[in-house]
This record gives sequence, C-alpha cells and structure tokens, in this order.
Amino acid sequence: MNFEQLYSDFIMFHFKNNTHRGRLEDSTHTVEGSNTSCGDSITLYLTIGKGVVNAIGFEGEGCAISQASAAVMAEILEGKSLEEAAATIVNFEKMIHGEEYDGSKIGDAAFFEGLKEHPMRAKCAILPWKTAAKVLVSKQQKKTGA
Amino acid sequence: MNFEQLYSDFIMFHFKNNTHRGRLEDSTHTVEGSNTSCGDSITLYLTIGKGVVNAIGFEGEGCAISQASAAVMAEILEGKSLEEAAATIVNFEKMIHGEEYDGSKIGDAAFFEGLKEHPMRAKCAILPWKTAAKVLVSKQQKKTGA
Amino acid sequence: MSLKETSAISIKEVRNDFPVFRHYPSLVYLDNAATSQKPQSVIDAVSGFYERENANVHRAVYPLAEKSTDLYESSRSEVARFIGAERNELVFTKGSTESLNIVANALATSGRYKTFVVPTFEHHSNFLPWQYHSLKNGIKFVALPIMGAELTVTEVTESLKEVEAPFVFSIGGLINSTGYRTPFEDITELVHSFGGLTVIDGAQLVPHESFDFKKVNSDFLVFSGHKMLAETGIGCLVGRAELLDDLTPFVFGGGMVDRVSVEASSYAKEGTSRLEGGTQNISGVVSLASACRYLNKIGISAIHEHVSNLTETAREMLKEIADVTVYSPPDSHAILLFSHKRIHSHDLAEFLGRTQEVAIRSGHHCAQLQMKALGITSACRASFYLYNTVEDVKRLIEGITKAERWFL
Amino acid sequence: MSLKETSAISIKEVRNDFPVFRHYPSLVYLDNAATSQKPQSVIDAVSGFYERENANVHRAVYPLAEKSTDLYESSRSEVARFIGAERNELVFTKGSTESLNIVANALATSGRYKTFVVPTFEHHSNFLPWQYHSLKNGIKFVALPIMGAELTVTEVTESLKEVEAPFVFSIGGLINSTGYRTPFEDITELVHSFGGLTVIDGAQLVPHESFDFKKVNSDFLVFSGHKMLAETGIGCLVGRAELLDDLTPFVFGGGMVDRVSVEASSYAKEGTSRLEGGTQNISGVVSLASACRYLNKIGISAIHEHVSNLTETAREMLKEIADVTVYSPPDSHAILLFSHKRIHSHDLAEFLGRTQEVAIRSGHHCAQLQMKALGITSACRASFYLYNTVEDVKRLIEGITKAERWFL
Ligand SMILES: Cc1ncc(COP(=O)(O)O)c(C=O)c1O
Ligand SMILES: Cc1ncc(COP(=O)(O)O)c(C=O)c1O
Repeated sequence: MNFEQLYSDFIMFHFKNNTHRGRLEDSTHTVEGSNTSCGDSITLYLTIGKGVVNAIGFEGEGCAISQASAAVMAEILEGKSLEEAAATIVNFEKMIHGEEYDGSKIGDAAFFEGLKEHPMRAKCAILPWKTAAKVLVSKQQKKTGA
Repeated sequence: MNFEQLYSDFIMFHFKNNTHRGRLEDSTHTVEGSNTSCGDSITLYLTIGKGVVNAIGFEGEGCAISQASAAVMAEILEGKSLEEAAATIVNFEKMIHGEEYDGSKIGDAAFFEGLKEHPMRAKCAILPWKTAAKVLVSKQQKKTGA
Repeated sequence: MSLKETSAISIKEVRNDFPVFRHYPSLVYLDNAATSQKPQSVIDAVSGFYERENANVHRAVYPLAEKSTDLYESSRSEVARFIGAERNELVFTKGSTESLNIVANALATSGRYKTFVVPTFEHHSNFLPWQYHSLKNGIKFVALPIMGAELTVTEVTESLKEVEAPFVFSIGGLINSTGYRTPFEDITELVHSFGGLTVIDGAQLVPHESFDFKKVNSDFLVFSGHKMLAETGIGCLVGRAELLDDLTPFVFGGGMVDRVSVEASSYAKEGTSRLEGGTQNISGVVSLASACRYLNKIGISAIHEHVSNLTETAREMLKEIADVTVYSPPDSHAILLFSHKRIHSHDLAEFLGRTQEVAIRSGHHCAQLQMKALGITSACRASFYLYNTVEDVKRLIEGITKAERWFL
Repeated sequence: MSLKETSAISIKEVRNDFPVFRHYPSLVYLDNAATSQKPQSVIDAVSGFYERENANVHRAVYPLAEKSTDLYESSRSEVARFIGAERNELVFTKGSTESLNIVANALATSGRYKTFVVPTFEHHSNFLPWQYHSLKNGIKFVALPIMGAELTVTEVTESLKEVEAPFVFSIGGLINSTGYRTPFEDITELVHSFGGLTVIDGAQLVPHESFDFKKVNSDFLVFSGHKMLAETGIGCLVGRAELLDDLTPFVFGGGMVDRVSVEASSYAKEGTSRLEGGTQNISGVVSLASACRYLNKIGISAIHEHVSNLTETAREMLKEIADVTVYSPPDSHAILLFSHKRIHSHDLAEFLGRTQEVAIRSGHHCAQLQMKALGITSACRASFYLYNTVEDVKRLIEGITKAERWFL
C-alpha cells in the first residue's frame, strides 16, 4: 500500500473537514481512550437518549488517520440505535483485525479496510471505535459479534 | 596443538606408570578437590612433618592428563619444604594460566605448559595442584607469588 | 551385525545443504544434542535480513521497519504452526534456558502453586530455575528420584499422590544426556488429573519429533532454535493463551509496557508483548522460521526415521565393543550415552576429535544428578541428526577401536 | 545557513561497506537510535561462523568446539578492550534491557541498597527494571524529575542530599529520545562521594563516543550490539570485577552452576560464568567483536565528528522551518527530537517514509515520562550515524517541506 492509498482522499477529506470536533455540552457520556504505543489519546462525548445515539463529539491528539476515523465514526453512529451502533463497532473492529465482517453494517467506514495490513496504523484507526465501545458494546455483544 | 602434543609421551608415561596412586595410611592431611565442569574428582593424601612434604598419594577419577599431572606433582613436591612446595604450586598455576612464572621452580611440570592454550584441558591438569594448594598455599603466598 | 541402511532422506542432498561439510568434508559431527549445524538457507536468511530487511520492529511506520515487523510476526506464525500452537501462544526468548526461567519465575511469584516437581534426569536448565524460584518463594520443591535413566507413569503416579496441589510438573520430552524419550503425553494427562500444570522441555524433542501443542494439551512448552538448525540466541516459550497472558514479566523495558508513571507502571496485556521486553533477536527469529521451513521440507518424520536407524546401528555396534557400557535406555532416540571401562571419557573424546575428526561430547552433559543416578561422574555422548550417515557411525566405532590401541 | 561539510570520514567508502544502501540506493536511514545497519564485514563474520566455526562453547574438547570457544572468549577480550574494561568484567547478554534487568534484580535482592535513583528522561529499559525491583524488594524508588530535557550536576547534588544511602544511580550516557549527552562522568564522581553506585546505560553512548570504563570509574555499564553495527540479540553488562562476581544470577541453567544437588545448588564464582546461563548467542558475540573492529577501523572519534556535523547541520535547517519545534537540547548529539505544529508526528513520519524514502521514527520513543516533561505525547526523531550524509539531511528537510504542501 502506498502513501496515497493509506492517506486516501476519503481519509484526508474527513481529517481536514473538522466535523464533530469539540466537546458536546449536553453529552450524557464522556469516555477517554489512548494508544500508549504511539501516544495518541481521545475523549469522546456522547449524547444518548431513548436507546439512540443522538450526537458524538471528540477531542484529542492524533494522526490524520485517527482523527478521520473519529469523524467518520461519529458521522456513522449518530442516529443509530444502541444495538445498531454496537453492531457497527464490532464489525469495524473485525474488519480492521482482518476477520470476516458484515460489510452492510459499517457504511463508509469500509474505506479504512486497507489498514488491516498495517498493524501500526490500524491501531490509530481503531482508537475512536475502541473508545466508543467502552460505552456502547457489552462483553456479550463482543463475543457474539452483536 | 595436535593430539600427540597434548597427550605427550611424558604425560602418557606418568599416566600409565601408576606411581603415587593410592591412599597413604600415615597421611597427616587428606584433601579433596573436584572439577565440576567435567566431573573429575581427586583425593590427596599428604604426609607433612617438620616443615617438609614427606609423601603424597592420590585417588580419584580423571582423564589421563589429570592423572599424570597428579603423579608428576607428587613426584616433584615430595621432599620439598613447605615453602618450596608452595612456590612450585603457585608457579605451576601461573604457567597454566599463561602468566609469567619462574621455570626454575617447577621442574618437569613444565611439560604441561602447552595446556595453557587449551582452557578445557588446563582445568584437568590443574586440579591436583589446586587441591594441594588448599593445604600448602596460603592466601598471602598466592598474592605475592610465594 | 545388521547395518540398517537408512533411506528415509536423501542424505547426499541434505549434506550438500550444510556448508560446514564443504569446509570439513571428513568431519563426523556427533554433538548435535549440544547444537546443530546450519543449512545454507538459514545462513542466507540471516544475511538477507541484514542486507535488505533490517530495522527495529513494532514501533516505526517507514517501509523498512514495516518489512521487518511483518517478517518478525509472520515468523511467529510459522514457528507456532510448526509446533501446533496459535501465534498468540508463542513468545520469543533467548533459548530454552531463558524460557524456563521466565515461566518458573512467573509461576513461583503468582502465589498459586504449592509445589514444583522435576525429575532428577533433567538438564540443569530444567532443574535449577525450578529449584531456585521455589526455594525463594516458599514453594515446595520435589526432585523426583529416578532409578537408572527412566521414569514410568506408574512411578510418577505414586509420587504425585504425595505432592501438594496445585503443582507444576516440568519434564523433558527427550532427555539430553541419555536420549530417553519420556512418556510426557501420559504424564501430562496424569498431572492434569491431579490438578497440576505441565511444562514440557522440548529442547531435544522438537528438533526430532513432530509436536502438536494442542493435541498434547500441555500447558507450556519451551525449545531452542540453535538445536534445530537456527541461530544461537533464539528460542521459544509456548503457553496456552490464557496462562501466557497471565505470566508476570521477567524482563522489563521497551515494548512491554502500557503506561509508565513515576508511581507504578502497567504492562501490555498479551503475553507475546509483555514477555518480550527490549529489542528482540530479530535475525534469530527470521532464522528460526527459515529452519522450520527447511525441516518441513525434509520432513520431520523422515528425519525421525533416519536418526532412529542411525541410533540403532550405533547402539548395536557399540555393544560389540567389550569394554564399552551404554547407559542410554534400550529405545533412546538420537542420543547414546556410553563410556569405556579403561579410557576416561575426556581422553576418548579428545582422541576421537583430534585424530579421527569425530566430534562427540564428554562430561556430565549438564545433568549432574542423572550422572549420579547412573553411578558415574562423566561419560561420552554421541548424538545424531539428519545429516549424519552410517559411515559416520562406522567412523565412531573405528575411532574407539583405535583409541583402545593407543591408550591401552 | 552554513552547511558544514563533513570530511571526518570517507563517506563513500563507508557507504559501500553497508549492503543495505546497495539494495536501496536512495534510502535515507535516520532511525539509527532504534537500530543501526550492518556492514558487510559483520554480516560475513556471522555467515563465516555458521559455515566454519559453529559448535557449542565451553563444554567440549573436539577442535570445532575449541575453535568456537576460542572465538567466543577472544571476542570477549576484544569487546572489553573496546570500552576499556577487563575481560573478566564483561558479561554477554541479550541486550541493554536484559543487562539492566540483571543488575537491577541482583542489586535489589542483595539487601545492600536503600534507594534506587533514576532520572525521568531515561528510556523505559533504564526505568522499569529499577522501578519494578525496588517496589518488589522494599527499596525506595526515586524518579528524579527533570525540567525539559536536561539535568545538571547541581540539580543532582540537591536531590542526592535527600536520598538515603547506600543507593544506586542509573543514568543514560546519551538520552535516546533527545540526544542529550548527560554529564555522567561528573555524576559518577558525585554519586560515589555520596556513597552510591552508578550504572551507565551506554545503549546510545557507546556507538557514538569512545568510552573508558576504568577512567569513568563507573560501577556498571550496559550497551547493545544492534545499535553499533552488530547482530540483534547481543549486548553486554560490564561491571567492576568485585561487584560483578557478587551479583545474584538472573538466569539459571547450563553453564552457570558449580555443583547441583537436590537440596541446594552452588553457582560458578566468576560473574562471567555465573551470569551467562544457557547457550549464549555465540554468533551475536562474534558479530559484536567484528563490529568493534570495524568501528575502530573507521575511528570512533572520526565518527563522532562526522555525526556531530550532521546533527548541527540538521538542527540549523530544522530551525528554519517556521512550524517545526526542536525539543533536543542545543548540544544534543546524533539525535534530534522535533515536531511540526500542524502535522502529527505519525503523519509526518509516514509521509517521509513512504513518499521520500526518509526513515525517521515517531511516537514516544520508549520515554513516556520524557515526553510528559516536554509537554507532548509524541514527536519525530531523526538520528544519525557514520553512513549518513549531508545529502540525507537535505532530503529530510525537503521531505518536511513537501509534507507541508501535502497536508496543509
Ligand atoms: C538509552 C537506551 N537504553 C536502553 C535501550 C534498550 O536497548 P535494547 O532494546 O537493545 O535492549 C535503548 C534502546 O532503544 C536505549 O536507547
Ligand atoms: C533438554 C534440554 N533442556 C534445556 C536446554 C537448554 O537449552 P539452551 O542452552 O539452548 O538454553 C538444553 C540444552 O542443552 C537441553 O538439552
């Protein structure tokens, strides 16, 4: 994979676009995650109500891939039911780990699939999702694939 | 060094000759030594009186080199004053370790000099001497070279 | 005297693969239990790594580092496959000795085990770590006595009845001094039925016998690369993932930490990271995967058959020398421990090595207690591997005969 | 801008000695602090060993084993000479990390020291072993806080006044994240005057600066082969003989024991044997001696001058990029830690690596606490060695400029 494939237009668009960046004042959940092997850290703000993920915002330090991944994740999860959100996260994690996954469940996040060949950078992409999983995915869902 | 140099006629003569082998009934000192890296062990019987090493006998398991070395040592040390004996031992040890030594002090034991190039077998040759040193050489003598 | 010719492998081709025999065409190398020679493909894998793929692994994103990380991790998968384990069950170490120290230290400090049990025929590397760490941590240490060189499942059963559980039982698969093939599969089952864990010391076994970690169902396995055609300085600790991920680290440093703080630091969760602190022997890892490929190409069972034939041939011929005593059990594999009644083992080894170009080992073979159990302090050991020939065996026997003429 | 041309070494000849640049003629390798590339002579020493000299060391008497033992021990003498120590003061290990764990474990369990002191800018390998073993053994652990990236003798003096003696002070010679050259000579003197022992982590220093163990008068020194042109999996622990011979073993197994008994075993008296349990990385040892010969041939002080010129050139050029911040102290050697205000360090390293063939490292450089002291979580690091050129520096700078265009 060359640089342009890794830093695709899709990723650079979401990195530069600055959507979903920032704290949500009315968030119901705040959760932190970090990737100690590279130093990246992220804080997610989630507004959850009536079984639905209403809004997601994020703050933190990270490379273009992790920032884009956070923005895309927020975009995809917003408006989803808790169950749909969990299924999306579980499938994204499977995709990044090179396991079989349900492509219909993850939408545009499929653009990150190539990273499964790059374990160092896959860690960057997965950080926001792993962090969201702390709130949205139960142990049971992790096992069954939601 | 080839095999014939290592197992010289001198060494084989003393190995096969079986002199000084066996326990001394009237010994004043009995001392044991072993070389755990190869399994050899030796027991020395010394008869010491009036500041003179009167007789030495040995028992034990060991290769031709260690057995010959024991026989030669006994031969050389018998009749020597304690001081002369200590000086002989210290010089033999120096020779085997490749250090400078006083050749006039060790007599026929100089035939073992070639072993200094063979650390594994030097251990065999030195075992009887190290064992005798426990009785005959003081710490002080070791330091000053007797 | 029946000389079984061995046809399991094409010996000429195999010997061509090992440059040492090009340099010393008449070398008879019978010290394989100490370390093996290396095929050209392994040597080339090492040079190739340093010429084209060398970078530190895991922590960098440029292509050369990605190449070396890929190579490192794909080697882990290959080596794991070679012994029937999963990639997350295999930790790279310096060798069997380090592996055994890692696991003995971790199990001793876990506070979970009451007793460590080790048979007394073990190599010092599978004895001292258990002895040291049990004494240090107030764990009972049981050195199972042996009669001669063998240990039956019945004897082990009797001993285990006295042992306080939970316990750890560490046993060699193939004993390095005598070539005794232990019944480690049955013992593993037995130990589990008594509520114990097993550690298999595969240093001699893995080079000679196809091993299936899952099937054997042992808890841990260790082995060394250098005895199976790979570089020195590389070995493995294999453990069932749930056990491995639970071991206390042995070496603290770069790569095994999660978060460092002045008060207390936390360590990586997976055993494969947590137990690999500091820069690893990357070329060693590459060489081990390459060695596994070579062994697979020749075929481990073909090697086993070939070595078995050589061992039997040598055993029969040794027995015909009146003054020779063979200490190895009747069905020992790859290894023959023997001595001559009238020539000390060092003298015999020296004569064979220097005048006959026959390399065997003499001494206690890092098994002082096994020697003691046999009533000796040292002996000669001839050990065979895939590149040895019936001609090598004949040269050994002839050499002993010549030594008799020289020494006696 | 003044571009100091470096003439200390004949760069063209040097580059010809390193096959990696034949395979990747346009590679700019600036990750030398992680691991160095290897010259042909070292690679050949390793292949040559496996083709012609391979046997296990110390315990056999046939000529091939004698050859390998000679090689092993003469390598010990050569490497010891390289850092001004005696051969009985140098123990071979897997690397700096293992060396530091050996000495931390032994000093912690000796019961002789009240406090372990380590500055917080240290590599994790020179932090975690001290932290772990002090906590485990009820020894006080002092992580010396730092302002920025430097530590003055005055600051250390103040801190030591509060430290309970006897203590152990472990400090890097050249800090791996920033290239800060510590005043370890003065600190050694100071520590001794306070009744402490010093350990110098020479992992980054020894490849770059001629080191005289006797003159520095430090108690221990550690370093790694792979950062100074040798194989991975080999390093050294150097200690004053009377201290070394007193260290508790870390790895128990073959070769380090004196007498084994069921009740309790006794270990070899010399540190060089007692601390080298199990089969050692013999080819690694051979490669390290070969690397020392190569470094001597080029000349360590010539290398120092060359690398110093490159570092200064790079520093000046980096400073001219408005958005770049350099964290290394003004006189850092061989290493520059920097970041770009608007391009994350991973993105920059990835861009340089994949599009410019410029290999630098990004991340926390196994120095989380140093990052914290600098108020960052990650940064880029360029590190230089003998084969780098002014052209390499220019390519780095151009690469950053291109990255700015791409990312911003
Ligand atoms: C200063 C310093 N100390 C210790 C180490 C650890 O060395 P190794 O990984 O070779 O064990 C390193 C390597 O990165 C280092 O730079
Ligand atoms: C049965 C057995 N266990 C353990 C070891 C130790 O292996 P290493 O020296 O490679 O660490 C050996 C090597 O001689 C052995 O034969």
